[in-house]
Amino acid sequence: MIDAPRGRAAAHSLPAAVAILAAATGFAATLWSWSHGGGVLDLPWAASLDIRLRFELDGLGALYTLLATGVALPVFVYAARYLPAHLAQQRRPASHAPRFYGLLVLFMVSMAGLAMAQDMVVLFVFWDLTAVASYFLIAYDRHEDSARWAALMALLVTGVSAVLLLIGALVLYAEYGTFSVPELFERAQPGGTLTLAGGLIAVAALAKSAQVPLHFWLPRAMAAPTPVSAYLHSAAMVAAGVLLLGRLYPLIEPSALLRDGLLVVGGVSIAVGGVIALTRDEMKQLLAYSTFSQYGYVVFLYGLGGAKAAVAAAFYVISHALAKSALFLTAGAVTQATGSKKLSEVGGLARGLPLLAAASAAAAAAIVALPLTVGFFADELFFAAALERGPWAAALAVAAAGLTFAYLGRFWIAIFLGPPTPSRRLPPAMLVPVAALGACLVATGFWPEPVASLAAAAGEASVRAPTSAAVAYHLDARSENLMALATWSIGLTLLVLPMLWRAPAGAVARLGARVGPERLYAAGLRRVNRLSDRVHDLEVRDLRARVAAVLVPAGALVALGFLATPTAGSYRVGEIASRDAALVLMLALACVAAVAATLQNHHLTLTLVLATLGFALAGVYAFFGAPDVALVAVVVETLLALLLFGVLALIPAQVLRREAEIRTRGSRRWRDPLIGVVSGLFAFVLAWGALSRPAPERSVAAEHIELAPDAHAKDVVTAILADFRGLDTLGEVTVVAVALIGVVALLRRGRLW
Amino acid sequence: MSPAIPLLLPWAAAAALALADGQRRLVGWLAAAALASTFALLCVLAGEVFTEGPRQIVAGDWAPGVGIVLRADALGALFAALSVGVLLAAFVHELLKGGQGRLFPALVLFLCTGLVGLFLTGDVFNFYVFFELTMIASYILAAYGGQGRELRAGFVFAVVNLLGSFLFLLGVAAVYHVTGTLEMQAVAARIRDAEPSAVVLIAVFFFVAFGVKLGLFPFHFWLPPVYASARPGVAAMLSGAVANVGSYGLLRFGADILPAELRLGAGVLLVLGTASILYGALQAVSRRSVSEVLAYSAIGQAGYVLIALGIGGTVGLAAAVIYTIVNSLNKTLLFLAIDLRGWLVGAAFVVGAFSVAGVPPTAGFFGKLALFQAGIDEGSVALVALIFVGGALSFVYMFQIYQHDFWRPDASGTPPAERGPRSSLALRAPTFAVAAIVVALGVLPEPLLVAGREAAQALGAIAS
Amino acid sequence: MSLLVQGLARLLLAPILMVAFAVLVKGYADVGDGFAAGAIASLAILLQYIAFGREQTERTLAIRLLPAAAFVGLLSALAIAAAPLASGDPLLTHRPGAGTEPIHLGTLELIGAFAFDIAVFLLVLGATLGIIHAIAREAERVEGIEPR
Amino acid sequence: MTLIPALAVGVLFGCGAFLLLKPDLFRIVAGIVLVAHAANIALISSGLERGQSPIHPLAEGPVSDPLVQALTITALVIGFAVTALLLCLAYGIYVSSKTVDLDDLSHAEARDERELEREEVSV
Repeated sequence: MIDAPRGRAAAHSLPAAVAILAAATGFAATLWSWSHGGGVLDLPWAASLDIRLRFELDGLGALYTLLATGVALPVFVYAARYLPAHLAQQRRPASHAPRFYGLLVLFMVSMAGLAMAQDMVVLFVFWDLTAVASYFLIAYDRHEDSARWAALMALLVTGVSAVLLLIGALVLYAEYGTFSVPELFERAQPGGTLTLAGGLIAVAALAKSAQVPLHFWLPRAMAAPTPVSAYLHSAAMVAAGVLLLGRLYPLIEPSALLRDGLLVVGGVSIAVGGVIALTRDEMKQLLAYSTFSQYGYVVFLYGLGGAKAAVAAAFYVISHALAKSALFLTAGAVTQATGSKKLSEVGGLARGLPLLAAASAAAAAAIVALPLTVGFFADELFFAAALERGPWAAALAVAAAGLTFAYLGRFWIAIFLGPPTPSRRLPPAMLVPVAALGACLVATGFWPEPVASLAAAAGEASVRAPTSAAVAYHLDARSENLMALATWSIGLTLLVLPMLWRAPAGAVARLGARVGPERLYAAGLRRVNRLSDRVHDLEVRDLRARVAAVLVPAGALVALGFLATPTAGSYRVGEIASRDAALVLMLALACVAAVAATLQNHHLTLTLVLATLGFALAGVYAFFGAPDVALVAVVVETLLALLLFGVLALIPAQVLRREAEIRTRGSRRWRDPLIGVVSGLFAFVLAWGALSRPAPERSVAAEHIELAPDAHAKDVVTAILADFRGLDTLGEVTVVAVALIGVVALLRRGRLW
Repeated sequence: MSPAIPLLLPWAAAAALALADGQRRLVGWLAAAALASTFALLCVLAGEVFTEGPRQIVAGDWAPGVGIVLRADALGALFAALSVGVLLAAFVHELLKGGQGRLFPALVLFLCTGLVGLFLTGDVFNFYVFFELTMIASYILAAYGGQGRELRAGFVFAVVNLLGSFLFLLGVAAVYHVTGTLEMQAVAARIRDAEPSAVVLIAVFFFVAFGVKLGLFPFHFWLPPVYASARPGVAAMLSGAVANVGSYGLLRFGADILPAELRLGAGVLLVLGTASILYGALQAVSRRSVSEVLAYSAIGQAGYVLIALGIGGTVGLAAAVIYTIVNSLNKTLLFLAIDLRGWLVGAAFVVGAFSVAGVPPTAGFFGKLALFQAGIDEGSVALVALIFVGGALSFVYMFQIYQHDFWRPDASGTPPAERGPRSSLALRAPTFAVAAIVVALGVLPEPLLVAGREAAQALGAIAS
Repeated sequence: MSLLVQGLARLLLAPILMVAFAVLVKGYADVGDGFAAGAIASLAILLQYIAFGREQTERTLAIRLLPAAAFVGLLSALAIAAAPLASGDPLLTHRPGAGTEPIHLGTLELIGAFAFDIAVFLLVLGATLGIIHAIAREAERVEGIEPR
Repeated sequence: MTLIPALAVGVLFGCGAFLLLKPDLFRIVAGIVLVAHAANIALISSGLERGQSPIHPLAEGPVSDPLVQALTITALVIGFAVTALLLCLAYGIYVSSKTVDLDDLSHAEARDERELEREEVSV
């Protein structure tokens, strides 16, 4: 099962090699550049919006870029062995492999871009790119319902909340006129705007870091293949949230409100994540709850405020990223070796997989802060920062770390101790990455300076002031050490006496499942869909109602316009001379014909009434001193009447008779005439209002009359039609030609003859 | 370059090709060539306009107003180039798919003529003529070759939009009476001194006419059946090119000719825009077919344009222009992707989906950005919240339907969008081209932003 | 009845076409234009359809060619409109220019706009006839299926 | 003479709108014809002068506005073209569905929709 057929090798190995090479090059380049003092890349991008592609490899940038590329390396190596087996297991073609590596590399690059971006909009772009990459990676097994559900959830939670970051950036831009992060730091003044923008940014960051109450997408995202989970939980995506907090810390820190908010959210996340992690049986689920609990530490640290906390946060991120990716890869390897995903179904693997056991022991030890791993120093800094805030924070920190000790201890013991379950051998490519990460954790436990200096530099980037992180083992009774001891004893107690927590933790988990935010999300999505269906039932599907939906609002708008402007003196009757009698008479005849048309049921009489109306209007044109119009009106009306007769003759008489005998019923009997009256009224108001006020200036028509001789025409109207406004005529006859096309398209399938 | 050339070229090509059998490949490709050269000419014209200022000629060499003015300013040239580009992509798509009717190429060219004419004319009545030319070609295209469903949709389309057209014509008559001219610049200058009560009503009539065209709530009820039943290429033309007439009309007649009335009605615009956004997005959420989702989404997107217009100012107007461009590209891309099968089709569709949701690196991101910026400039929390909620709903509806159609295996084990034979690469090419443009404008947004700004500034030019 | 109609139709054809022609050529001096002329001429031919039926009327080649002529008319109208572009003038610039005396044929003045009007005439005549033809064919189809 | 043409516009438009609300395709076409007529009257009466026909040589006195006449002719022709098309569309609907009644057609549309809506959207 582990070894993929030979033919697939090419499709796997080339993209995998490229991805591994990319990660290695990225890591080496970052390391080299960082050791040579970092650097700035500044390119113009969207000048109209004042956006520049500005990247800077400062402490924070170096930290997260090194993480993104450094953790990618073992993860990609692991994936190169994992993915062929995964695809083979699902009977999927090897052609699905390249996109996996492509997305992983995109994920890595966008994380690195995010780490170094120094422009709010560019930050947002990379921020969203990580969401895009994670969306497709979570849904890599897209034929599975759980993967699709998880992907949509991750996208909706992180993608929608990301918009808040954009809004925050725009609010800051409106206030301070820049998107540039360093300039913003210089210009920003504590106050309402900054708190608002900082709050929006913080919400986006917390959603990304899966903090309560927007944490629920993270455990679901476990539907992704193991390498994705390992990467997403340690160095990318979730780390992006705290990266943003660190990057924009000067915008958030000034507000005590926001700091307290971070404390609360971080604290609650630690507790909820830890307690639920205790109760999980599925390995990846346990680790997922652990992740957001651990990032709760970091958020909590940022909430504490100050340089020390910022350094501690950065330090914590490094140690957690290394350790958590190792633990995820362990879980994946265990599943590969035993075929089981649950803690209760495995055990005693230390004998068969000693290397894995040792490496994951180092990783677990790092997270629970045992000495000789880098995690010890992480917790030391954490405790120190908490102590500075006060005894309650210190107590909280100890309790949290104790909880972590308990569930990770349970994780490791359940897998590697106890009665052994049968297991397969694992290829070295799946073990070496875990071992390398474990070795790294131990090595930095002896030699923490590189990590410490990186964390110090990152903290400096966050608080814009020099910081230091002096870490060392002290064999004395300082409070950090005492707190560590307390942590271990709490953890051991919980581990040895599960009855202490089993009932309450189970209750919390059940409560979360019943009324937690995930339930709210699912219910909300269902509600929106149902509401959409309900609204759709109201959608108008009848032409009459569609027409009424134009006429009635138009009437309402006309009424609004009528009320909004002064009307005194703007409507005039105008004088009616006796020579206009014929014109008035013709207009009256036209009106009578129009009313008659509404009363006709039979189609032939309707046609006759329409023809009468048309000819009456031809008379009107004649009396308006417009013989040309009258002539055209007469021929047009004749043609139209004949056309109507012709088409009606094609339809069987009984069809038309049935239609003629239909009587309007119900509310339509008063509604339709009312709409008619309203429509007539607003057309009338417009016409009257406009006609009451002729233009005071000389009209173009007067110029037309004067210029007609220049156009060699006596009839000014013809001159206008063929010369002054020849383009209108050209357009008009084209409409006639298109109507011909339409008629032959409908009746003759497009044949002109 | 004279604005007359890109107008006359498709016109003559349409007249000539109407005589030929459009089912023949050669005729189709000639029409595509005509569209492509029109598009190229318009791009050159737009380039000239953007660098050297508006181009104006008067037909017949008369004084402006006596003869009809053809005036290519930044807004008009931009919209013309955009719409013809959309027509080109959609037409080539239909051409490669085959099965179009005999007169289809000529109809599309007539549609192109109408669009170019109405974007480049500087005369109110001439606008109406080209407007009718555009619409009559659209009615026929919507119903063309169809049975029951398409014909019904075409009839509904025609009746409701004709009503809108005649409301516009009533407005034009009133404009002439109160100003004594039809030339847009002169109208804009003279209408300021006209009786406000009459001018407000004219503005209302214009608004309703363009609201119908754009598919704004509550004038939108004709739109869903038309977009959902038309063949994808035609739906792309209607939503990507013809719908631009509505935004253009609102921009030109609102911001340019009747700016005072636009300000007066800003409240109404914001209310109707809000209603459109929420109604369209909400309707789109649970629709079962992509074309229906896109139809309702179009209503919502029209609301954003209206909101931007209601906010006004250079920022608001630029946002309206940018959003119209983005929306037109999105809709074209998504409609064209509907009936394609094969490699990268899902990718093209998802580019469109991200663009609708405003996710970088797509053009849609800068549309969203411009909108938010306009909302924040206005200082309105409610507007920003509205755009946020609308955007959140667009995530829901675009990705629900995307996952349903492209990912979710049905009983036979394949997703709906993978059933049926693969489309040829050539057939997929126009869609990929539009997708590439959407991504390119997301990566290099400067042209889009400059276009929006220049067009918005051109609007102020007439009024001042 | 039908004999009477046929006789009348034959009698009226020439006069109606004359009227159409007059409306066309006198358009510049008096009431009328290309559109009206085209529509009047098409009425004359419609009368022949009614009197003699479709097949007999369409025996004349000229009539069969008319719908196509609509687009020829449109093309020539466009050509006339676009011709001034060649000499650098805007479209639809009138020939001869203002102030110069056009060539006279009797009382008829030969000007560019007149050619434009002829093209319009051709288009309108062709288009109306095309529509009439389509409906006449449809009527035959309907009678073929469901005799009434 | 401002009130009376305006009244005529109102009456014609109102009657047209009323006809558009009828269930019969052909009366809807008639409604569009009436609405078009209303617009034409509005056009012709929006002339700024009224008097003799605008044909040279002109006698003393006011001349009827030639521009609106030209516009009205254009609008009349366009109205004719779209009406012809609309009629054929209505006929086409009759041919395909054997009815000219909107209630039947709305039912058909609702049926098509229901067909589409049977399946639930699930991601």
